[in-house]
Amino acid sequence: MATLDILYFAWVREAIGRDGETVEHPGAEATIADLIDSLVPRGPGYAEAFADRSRLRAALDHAFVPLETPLGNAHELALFPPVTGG
Amino acid sequence: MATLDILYFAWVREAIGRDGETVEHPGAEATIADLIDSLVPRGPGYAEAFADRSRLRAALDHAFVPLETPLGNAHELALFPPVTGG
Amino acid sequence: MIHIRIGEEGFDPAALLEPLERLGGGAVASFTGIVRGGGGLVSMRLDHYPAMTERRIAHIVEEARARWPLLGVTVVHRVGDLQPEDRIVFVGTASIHRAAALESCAFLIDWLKSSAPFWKKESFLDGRSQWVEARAEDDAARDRWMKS
Amino acid sequence: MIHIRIGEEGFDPAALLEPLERLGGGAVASFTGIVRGGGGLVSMRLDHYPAMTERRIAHIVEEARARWPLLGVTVVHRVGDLQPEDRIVFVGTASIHRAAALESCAFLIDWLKSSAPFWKKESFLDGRSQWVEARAEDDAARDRWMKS
Repeated sequence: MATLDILYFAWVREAIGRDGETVEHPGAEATIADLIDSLVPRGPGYAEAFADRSRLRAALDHAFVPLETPLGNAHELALFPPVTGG
Repeated sequence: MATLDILYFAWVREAIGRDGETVEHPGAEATIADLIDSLVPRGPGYAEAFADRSRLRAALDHAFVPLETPLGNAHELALFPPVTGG
Repeated sequence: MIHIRIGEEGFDPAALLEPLERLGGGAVASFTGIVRGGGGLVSMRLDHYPAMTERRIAHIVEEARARWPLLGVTVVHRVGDLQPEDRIVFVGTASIHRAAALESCAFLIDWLKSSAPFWKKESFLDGRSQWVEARAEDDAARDRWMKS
Repeated sequence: MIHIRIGEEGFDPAALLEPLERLGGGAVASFTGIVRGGGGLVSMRLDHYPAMTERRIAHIVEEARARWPLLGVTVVHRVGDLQPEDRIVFVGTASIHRAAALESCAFLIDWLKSSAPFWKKESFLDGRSQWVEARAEDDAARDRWMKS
């Protein structure tokens, strides 16, 4: 069974209360947004973290991508707010 | 009698063989180019330094100006090649 | 010469500039970002995405080297806990052309601000703490490099 | 903070950067120019027009402060005899905005190159020596600041 590692950063991590987790890979055609929908029922922290999708960004196997991107064969998905480095 | 201090820099100084000199002020309406013409007979170094006016630059009382500028009441004229700082 | 370092340790711009100065290019530009105090800020925490950060920065550095004739690039970014006055980021570039050094330095810091996976959380005197919001002007600063 | 120094002594960028970093702006940019070797260059002599140089640089610095919100500007220019690898010029700027620090630094070095009364004479291994010719691209670099 294929799995997908999910990582959370910044306030996404704080709301969910964990750095990340491994889930069953929902298939290549499922989008990141689909996956997020499937995570929401896991608890109030998820619902809070994912409430405003416009403030959410994603990276798939270390490349920034839009939430509408299909997961494909990716192994690692990261969910986080817009970056604020430097 | 009003005087004008003239300063030479870089290869203008080397050709003329001196850092500068003080001359009788030729009057407010004389231009820098007029003054240069009057200096040429002073010796071969002057003729060499002033041979190619397109390579000559001037500052009048510490402000860069074109050679066609009248001397006005200036006290100090500097003649030099285009600058090459930094 | 490419030198990229992400870590919790502080850094010394002088020690970072010296190798760039020795590359024989004649032109060295640098930018140093420092944690600004004020507004009751007492500390800042910098999160990052370790597996992605260095890779992403290496990619940006390659992009800079493709655009400008660079002899050296140094990028240092602190993560972890920082105080006001602490240096947080350093970008240094060396070239034989001053414009290449200066422009690539600006390009790299614009990208770091808008496109590297760092997140800042500020803590204040009154106990409040909050994640810094991304600024549209940082995206605009990055995007101006796409026009040319 | 404005610091302008023209002189024969060498300088240390680290010592020049530190006061700029302490101004609380958060953004410090710098440019260092170094004498390039190669082509058999053994030494360089820098002439300048002392009564005009500092005045002219002070004027350029005021112009930069009028254009950008700067907390500090440092300009150091060596004159006299220099060798390859010697630092010749340093421009450092501090601001609360990184773009202001970087752009004003580029502006100042462009002006120094094209509009400050310095002249370089290069001496070569074979005994030859010659005054450096002005470059049209330096004037172009200066002039691009007039458009905005």
